[in-house]
Amino acid sequence: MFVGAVFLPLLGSIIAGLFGRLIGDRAAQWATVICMALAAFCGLSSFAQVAWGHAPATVEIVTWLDVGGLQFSWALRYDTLSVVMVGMVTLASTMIHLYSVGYMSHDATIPRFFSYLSLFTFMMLMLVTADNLVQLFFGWEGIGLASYLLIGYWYEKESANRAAMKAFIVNRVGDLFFMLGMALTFWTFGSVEFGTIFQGIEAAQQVTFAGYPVLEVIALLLFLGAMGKSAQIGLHTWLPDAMEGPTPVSALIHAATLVTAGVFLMARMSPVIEYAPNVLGFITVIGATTALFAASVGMVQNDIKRVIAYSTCSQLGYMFFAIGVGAYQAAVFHLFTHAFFKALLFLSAGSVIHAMSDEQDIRKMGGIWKKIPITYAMFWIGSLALAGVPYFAGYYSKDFVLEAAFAGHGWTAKYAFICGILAAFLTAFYSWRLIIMTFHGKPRADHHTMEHVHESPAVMLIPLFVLALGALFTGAYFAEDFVGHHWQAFWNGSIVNAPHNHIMHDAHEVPGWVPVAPTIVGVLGIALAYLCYMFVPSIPGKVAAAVPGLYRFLLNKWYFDELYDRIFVQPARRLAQVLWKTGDVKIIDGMPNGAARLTVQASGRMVRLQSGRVANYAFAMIIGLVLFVSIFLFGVGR
Amino acid sequence: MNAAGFPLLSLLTFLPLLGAGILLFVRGEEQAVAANARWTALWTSLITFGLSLILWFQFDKTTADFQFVERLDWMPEFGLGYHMGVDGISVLFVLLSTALTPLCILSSWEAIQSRVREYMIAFLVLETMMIGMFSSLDMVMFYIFFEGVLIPMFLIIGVWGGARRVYAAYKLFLYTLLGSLLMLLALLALWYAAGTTYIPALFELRIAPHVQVWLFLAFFASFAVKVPMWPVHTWLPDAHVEAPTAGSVILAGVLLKMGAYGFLRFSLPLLPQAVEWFAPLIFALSVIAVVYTSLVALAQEDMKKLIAYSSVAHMGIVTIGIFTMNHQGISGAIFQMLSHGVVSGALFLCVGVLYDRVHSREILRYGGVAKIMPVYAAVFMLFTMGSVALPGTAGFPGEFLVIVGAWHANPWVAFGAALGMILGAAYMLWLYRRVIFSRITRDDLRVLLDLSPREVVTFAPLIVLTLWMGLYPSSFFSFFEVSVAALVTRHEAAMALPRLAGM
Amino acid sequence: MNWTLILPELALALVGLVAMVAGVLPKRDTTFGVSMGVLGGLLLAGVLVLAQPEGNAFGGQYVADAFTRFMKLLVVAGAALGLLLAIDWNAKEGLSKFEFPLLVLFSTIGMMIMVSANDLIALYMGLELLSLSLYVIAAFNRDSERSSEAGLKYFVLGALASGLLLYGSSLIYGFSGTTNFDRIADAISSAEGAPFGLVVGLVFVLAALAFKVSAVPFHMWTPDVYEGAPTPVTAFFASAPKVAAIALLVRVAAGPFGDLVAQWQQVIVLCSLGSMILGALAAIGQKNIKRLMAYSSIGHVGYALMGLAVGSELGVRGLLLYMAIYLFTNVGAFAVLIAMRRKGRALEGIDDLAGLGKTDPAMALAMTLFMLSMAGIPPLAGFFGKLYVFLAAVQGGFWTLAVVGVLSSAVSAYYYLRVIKVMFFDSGEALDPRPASLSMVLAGTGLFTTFFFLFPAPFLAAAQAAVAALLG
Amino acid sequence: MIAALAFYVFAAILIASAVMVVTSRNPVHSVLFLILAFFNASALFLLAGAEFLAMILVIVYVGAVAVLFLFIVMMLDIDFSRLREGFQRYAPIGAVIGAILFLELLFVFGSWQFAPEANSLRMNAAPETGISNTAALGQLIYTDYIFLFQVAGLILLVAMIGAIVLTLRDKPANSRRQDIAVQVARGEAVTLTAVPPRKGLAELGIVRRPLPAPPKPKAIHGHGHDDHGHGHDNHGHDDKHGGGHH
Amino acid sequence: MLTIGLGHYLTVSAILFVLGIFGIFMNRKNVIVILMSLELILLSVNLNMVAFSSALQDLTGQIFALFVLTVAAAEAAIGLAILVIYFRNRGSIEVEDVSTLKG
Repeated sequence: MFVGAVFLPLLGSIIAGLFGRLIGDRAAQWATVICMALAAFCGLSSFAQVAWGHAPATVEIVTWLDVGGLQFSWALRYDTLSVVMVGMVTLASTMIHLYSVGYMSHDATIPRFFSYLSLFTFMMLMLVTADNLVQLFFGWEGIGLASYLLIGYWYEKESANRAAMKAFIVNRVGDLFFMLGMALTFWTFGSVEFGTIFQGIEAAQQVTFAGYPVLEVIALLLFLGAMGKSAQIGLHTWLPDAMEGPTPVSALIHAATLVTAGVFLMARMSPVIEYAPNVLGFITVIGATTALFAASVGMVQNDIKRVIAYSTCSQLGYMFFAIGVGAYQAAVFHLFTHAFFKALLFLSAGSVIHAMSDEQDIRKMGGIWKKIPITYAMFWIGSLALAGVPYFAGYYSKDFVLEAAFAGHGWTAKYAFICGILAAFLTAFYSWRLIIMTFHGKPRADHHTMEHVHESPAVMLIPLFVLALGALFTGAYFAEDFVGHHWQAFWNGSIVNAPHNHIMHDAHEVPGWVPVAPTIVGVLGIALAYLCYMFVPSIPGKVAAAVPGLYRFLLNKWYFDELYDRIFVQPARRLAQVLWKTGDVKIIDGMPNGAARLTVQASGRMVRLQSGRVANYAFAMIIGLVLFVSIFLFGVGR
Repeated sequence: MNAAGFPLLSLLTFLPLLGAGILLFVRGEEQAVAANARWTALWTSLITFGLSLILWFQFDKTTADFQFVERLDWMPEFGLGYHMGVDGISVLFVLLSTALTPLCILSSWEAIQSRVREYMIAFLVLETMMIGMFSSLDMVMFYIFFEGVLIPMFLIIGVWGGARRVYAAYKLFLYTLLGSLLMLLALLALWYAAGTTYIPALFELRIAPHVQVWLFLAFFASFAVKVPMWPVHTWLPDAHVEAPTAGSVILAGVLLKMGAYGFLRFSLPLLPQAVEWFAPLIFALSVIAVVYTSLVALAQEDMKKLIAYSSVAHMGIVTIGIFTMNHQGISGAIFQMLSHGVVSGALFLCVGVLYDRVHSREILRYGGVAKIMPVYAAVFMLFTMGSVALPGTAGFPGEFLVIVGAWHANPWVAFGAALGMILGAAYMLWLYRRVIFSRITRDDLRVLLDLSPREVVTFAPLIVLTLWMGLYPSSFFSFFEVSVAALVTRHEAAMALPRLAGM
Repeated sequence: MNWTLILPELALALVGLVAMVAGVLPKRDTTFGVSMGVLGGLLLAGVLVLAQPEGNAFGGQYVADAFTRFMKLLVVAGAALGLLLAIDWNAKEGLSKFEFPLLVLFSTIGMMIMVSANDLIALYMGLELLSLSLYVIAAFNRDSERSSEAGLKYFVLGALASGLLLYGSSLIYGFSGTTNFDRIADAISSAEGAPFGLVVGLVFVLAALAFKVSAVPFHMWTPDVYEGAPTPVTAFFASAPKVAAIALLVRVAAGPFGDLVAQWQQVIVLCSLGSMILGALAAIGQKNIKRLMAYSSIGHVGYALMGLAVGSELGVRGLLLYMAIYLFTNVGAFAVLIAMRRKGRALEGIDDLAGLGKTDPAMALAMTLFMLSMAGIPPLAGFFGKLYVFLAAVQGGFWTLAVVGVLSSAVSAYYYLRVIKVMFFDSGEALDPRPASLSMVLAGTGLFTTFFFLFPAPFLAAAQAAVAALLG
Repeated sequence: MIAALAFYVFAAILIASAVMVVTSRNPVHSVLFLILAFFNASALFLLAGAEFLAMILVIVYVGAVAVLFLFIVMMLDIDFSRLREGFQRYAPIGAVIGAILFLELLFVFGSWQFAPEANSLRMNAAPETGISNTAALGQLIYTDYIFLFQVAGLILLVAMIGAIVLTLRDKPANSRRQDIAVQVARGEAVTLTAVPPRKGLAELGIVRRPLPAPPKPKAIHGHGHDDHGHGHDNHGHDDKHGGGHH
Repeated sequence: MLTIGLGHYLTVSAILFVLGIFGIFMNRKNVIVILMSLELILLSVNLNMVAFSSALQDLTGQIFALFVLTVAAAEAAIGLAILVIYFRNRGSIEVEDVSTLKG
């Protein structure tokens, strides 16, 4: 069962990938779907067994590496944290597989797509069930690869290729620190296996590295790694671009799973980062800033998927500042609920796009809600959950995150709380801006497109229903377990709070206005959106005209891409040219070539002495003779 | 005598030479000669490979001693002998050589149409030299094989190479020759000091630190060129670009390893103080190599040149690993050498596949190959990922261990080495994107055929190896685990001595 | 005892006289017969040298020991191979005269006397017997301007060198009152320090011998003479006489003047350095392959002299091995040069080798081996030659020599490679079929060059014995 | 006293004539001065007691070698007018080098010392009395030095072979042989004709190629001098020197 | 002063030697002069030999000189023979013309 949950997707991937052409599109896609479904079954049952049955387990497969004390295995670690992820991932993935059957039905290379999708799921499962950092890194890079393949799935599109490369390379920046973090972890704990690491925390608290507590450094490095994967501010630039992939990919990877890997890593390493207070502060600031930043950018974007992508980015910010204040459980809880409602949103968006003949610009939509009512309803459910409207899944998690932030210590927590509230407002605003611009108002698409608007087939709608259920009820259902009073029993030690960390308790003790605040700002945001886009549609234009600088700043995503282009990409390119044309060709090659030329010149000069004249030759001999005689007589060289 | 019961290593070494000797006497029609030459060479190399598998199965992994040892007197009055043997460090390189050669021959099957017989002779001689170098335990023999490699390589590049082949062949030859000759002086000095050329006997030598410095520099001159390290790397891109595909494969797969192997065989055990003394320099050069050549690779327009530069960067990782002087670093370096042999060899084969069809290596000339050659695209992707050290492929364990080891030596070095990860991803993916992805823009690309069965056979072992080494690297690490441990222990003991004396 | 000891020379002289009479009497062309006779004589001499007892003759003017045996065998082999190379070539060039083998034979006698000389007068006589023969055969193609110019240059400079030798000999004689090497050694050991007259005499003698081995700065004649002389003559020049002259140089330096090692060492070191550098550099731009070989031979002399410069037993042994290896490699290379003939016309340009790899792979392979061997690439014989002298240099602490040697051999690899490049990378027309005699020489020397590493022991042992006899 | 005086006289003439050998413009004069130098050297030998050598020098050298030189000089029919004046371009350096060599030799000779045991090391001490120099030499040459004496014979043989092989023209097609029948039968058609100087060489087998153009005279040189030194067609000049052997 | 010793002979011989060398490398005239200069060098050698022979009261020097004379004669013969064939081919024996082989 444990093994099946992880490896069935791989099986599906191999079937579709290697034999796809042999067995045909349909067989390939259904093979993967069936494998996924079985995996989901396994995943859910292991969830039941481990999380509710409190029976964590570790499945050793085989030793991977054993070099001079650095030893780790391929092993599946099933504890509550893992199974939460496993269950969520397998379920979401199954739904998305199913959805893809409909969504990708006109694609030319269906087996390839399903193979990638299953491969991705496998890698993600490897990540979450990893028993050691290296295996986690395997999954980590594996999902990077799968994401690269999926973003660049339509490889004939230049923009898709560029986005795929960008995703991979930006992720690699984070991976670099992850790798270094692993190195330091090994040298600190003598192992990269979680069990050993967690046991060694006590001893490691005294250790310093270059004058800093080693745990802080490890935590920092790992967090820098997580930043890349989870698209935190600074390394977020790949995420919006990644929307070049097919929509199911966005739903699976860039909402439910891949981007949350960073959060998972932090939660997994909670025993370590608990003892890195400074880094926790840093995480809080980064997370909070991301939440606000992404929400602000999301306000003005016009691509339906990009808006949701920035929303994802923003929600990831929430998760991170939850971690930053020590409420790992809250982060995971938000991750969990977010997976459902964000996947729902993406898939609904996909449904819209499907309906609109692959149009993604919301300025060219509008007035379609009656034609695709189910999708419209799903979009509402997702948005309500996202905005944190009470009793939807997002409400519970987001609320608790904000409460924890409020309860957290230090200015960073306060900063996070303020950013979180602001972001909650913006979230509600842009969500309804999206809904209104997409579904309401006058149709802005051309006639031809409008005629073709239709509801998606059942195979796409069923997953929407399932996810909608999640978006509706997971919050209420799991709140007690994840962050409520049963949390200690539920997590069963898979997430560790240090003895000095009372956040889980404190978060429940916040003043009464705090839990209500998000709801209030959410409703305000919704109202504002209605005002601006439904009732007085001229406002946005006026506002944009009033503060053109700010508008452009937001529209251009705070100019991050341009900045990176200016300070990294362009200089690197130019440097590359210089190093090659000047460094290698001129200088480095110039040395041997120059030496060769000098040699040839010397040769020419030497040969010119060979004048062909006997008298000169005799003269040379005599000079040599006199020289040697002189050496002896006058002791030259003695 | 040894575990095999017969002089296995000598047999391995000279069997290809025998094959070459047979080829010398092949007579007849040109076509028939060519066919005969191909088959003879293939069978010779396959038999060699088959025999070399004995090493894989019978190698005793629990000892750091040399195994399969053969000893014969050769020039006893000079202390020279014929000594063959492998330890954990070298055994896998022998296998790498024997494994890659048949693949190279296979890959040249159709690509080489002129002077096939001579080509095959050159390749078999090359194989002899490679195997001999890795299995010789006598430093003069080592030198002979080390240097002898140049002869067939010079011809392979010069005769069957591209447009600037003469320049490239010269550069390869003279660059490496100059370096090796300086090493020869160091070998002679060691020979004089030890009175013998038996390498294990040299390990007993205690060399004064200031002498070590000079010896190290002399060795360095040779090995650094061969590795190649920055800034003596420029021969490599030229050689790679001009060499025929199989030549590039061997060059990247085995020849580059000779330098690093030399460091492991001579510099580390013999010159501990100097190694310690020069390690920062090596680190600096290696980090520069990693960053610099990765950047340069980014600017390349020629597929082979790009991969060649990536080789320099990868070998930079190797040298970092070697000079970390800890178990992880050295093991990682060795593994990285092996994996680089497989992966970059495979990448050159990939380039060769396209080159055979289109006769161009210009990156911008291609595009959209995935559409017409999906199998090829998948294979290429695998090796690309191997090259960027994706976990699960051969590239990862080595690089990871080197970074782990380097962190211990100096975190900034680890950081520099890890920077290669980013840049490596950048240039490899760029290459992949330009060649394999995008839209097909040229009509002549539309008619390309996907991999032929022969090519699939060529790639299959490399694919298996790439995954195997990535997923279950232990089966390789176990070979040199003990030897590396012994090496590190010896180094630490040697370093402890003068300190004790100083106290 | 006297006459039995010089049996090889005596037999050779008798063969020569008989051959001369046999050559001049019949009306028809007797060249081939005389050549065969001379070859037979050389073979006989070789056998006799092998069987030669050790000892002194004629009051110590003549000495026979392991050293002379080693060197004489090389000399005889070189002469025989050189003659073998010449027969066909001369016939094709219209130089078929029976005097040629005779002159080779007489020069061989001269060389043998040189090698065995233990007296300044014997040294001089042997040297002159050799030189006079060489002057003549350098100009042997008397209708060629180049050949006669080569002869003239060689003669003028050679005579000057003889003059220097004699002047130096006279000073040595004046100092020590004797011309016998053993007695000179006694005289030197009895003297305090290094008297000026003696040392200057020594320098003069060394200069003359350096001329004969064409060491810098007494090398100037070499390229011109090598280029101008008929190719087989050049082949001969570059092999046997060089070995004999080296033998003489070693004998003089190590024998009578062994006590003055500190003095002559400086000269030899400078000569060696200069020769290596010049040999490496000057050949680079050459287009005529004979000229290239001339510069190459200068370089090789530099390496060989390195062994002498070190002045140790190991060094001299390295030198002897170096010369042995050089001799065979060189003869092999010249065999290729001699085979360079297209449409009946002899060729000398490096570019004329173009395409040989395709048109005559066997010969191209052989030439490749010779070139690489000369460049010192293992596992070919030339590498071992260099190995031994470098080892000696390192052992003696002569780092300058060793490093310069290493660098110059890297540089010289460039032009050796160029020959290979032309053969394999360029394309050209086929050469005329090569005669059987050349194939034989090629096969023999090629096998020697390639497989020397398999059986170095006998050579090492012989060289060791020779050194032991010399330095005893 | 007289011996000393004689030494100085002979040495002075010897050196003077040696200088003339080197510096004379006309090779014929050089040869003649060389002969003079040999005579004087022979006298110096006599003064030193080497009677046999003195005789040999006169008989062999002057009688054979020097005359051979003279013969060749004349036979080669050198265009003396074209012979270049003066010395090589590097004459100043050359002079310095030569001077250094000379001074070094003088220095060596000035501080000449014999080996301490030179006397006991001698192999062929000169007989005290009763035997002439010639006889003493003869006794040595035919006994101890018989080997080298034979080698000397070989050397002369080689010289002979060499000279013959190089210069002997075996039956060239156009050489004139005496054919008595033709001679007897010759008619008026064959008559003696005057051959212009040097044109007859072709019939002797000496092919004269056109000489390379003389280097352009440097501007500093006087005009007349150039004409005199390099004039190509100055027949009168030619005849004066070159006509000797017609 | 007026007694003639070894030094006088050696000095004369040194002068002759240097003159001979000058004759070889300074002259621009013709090759025959070079050959004559060689004769001068040999003469100086012989003078040396004889002087040492007489100073040492040893006949070896004279024997050496005798051989030198013999060989010199042979050498002159060969030299002149080469000169003749050179002249036949080239039509000149000017020193500076003997330079087609160079480089």
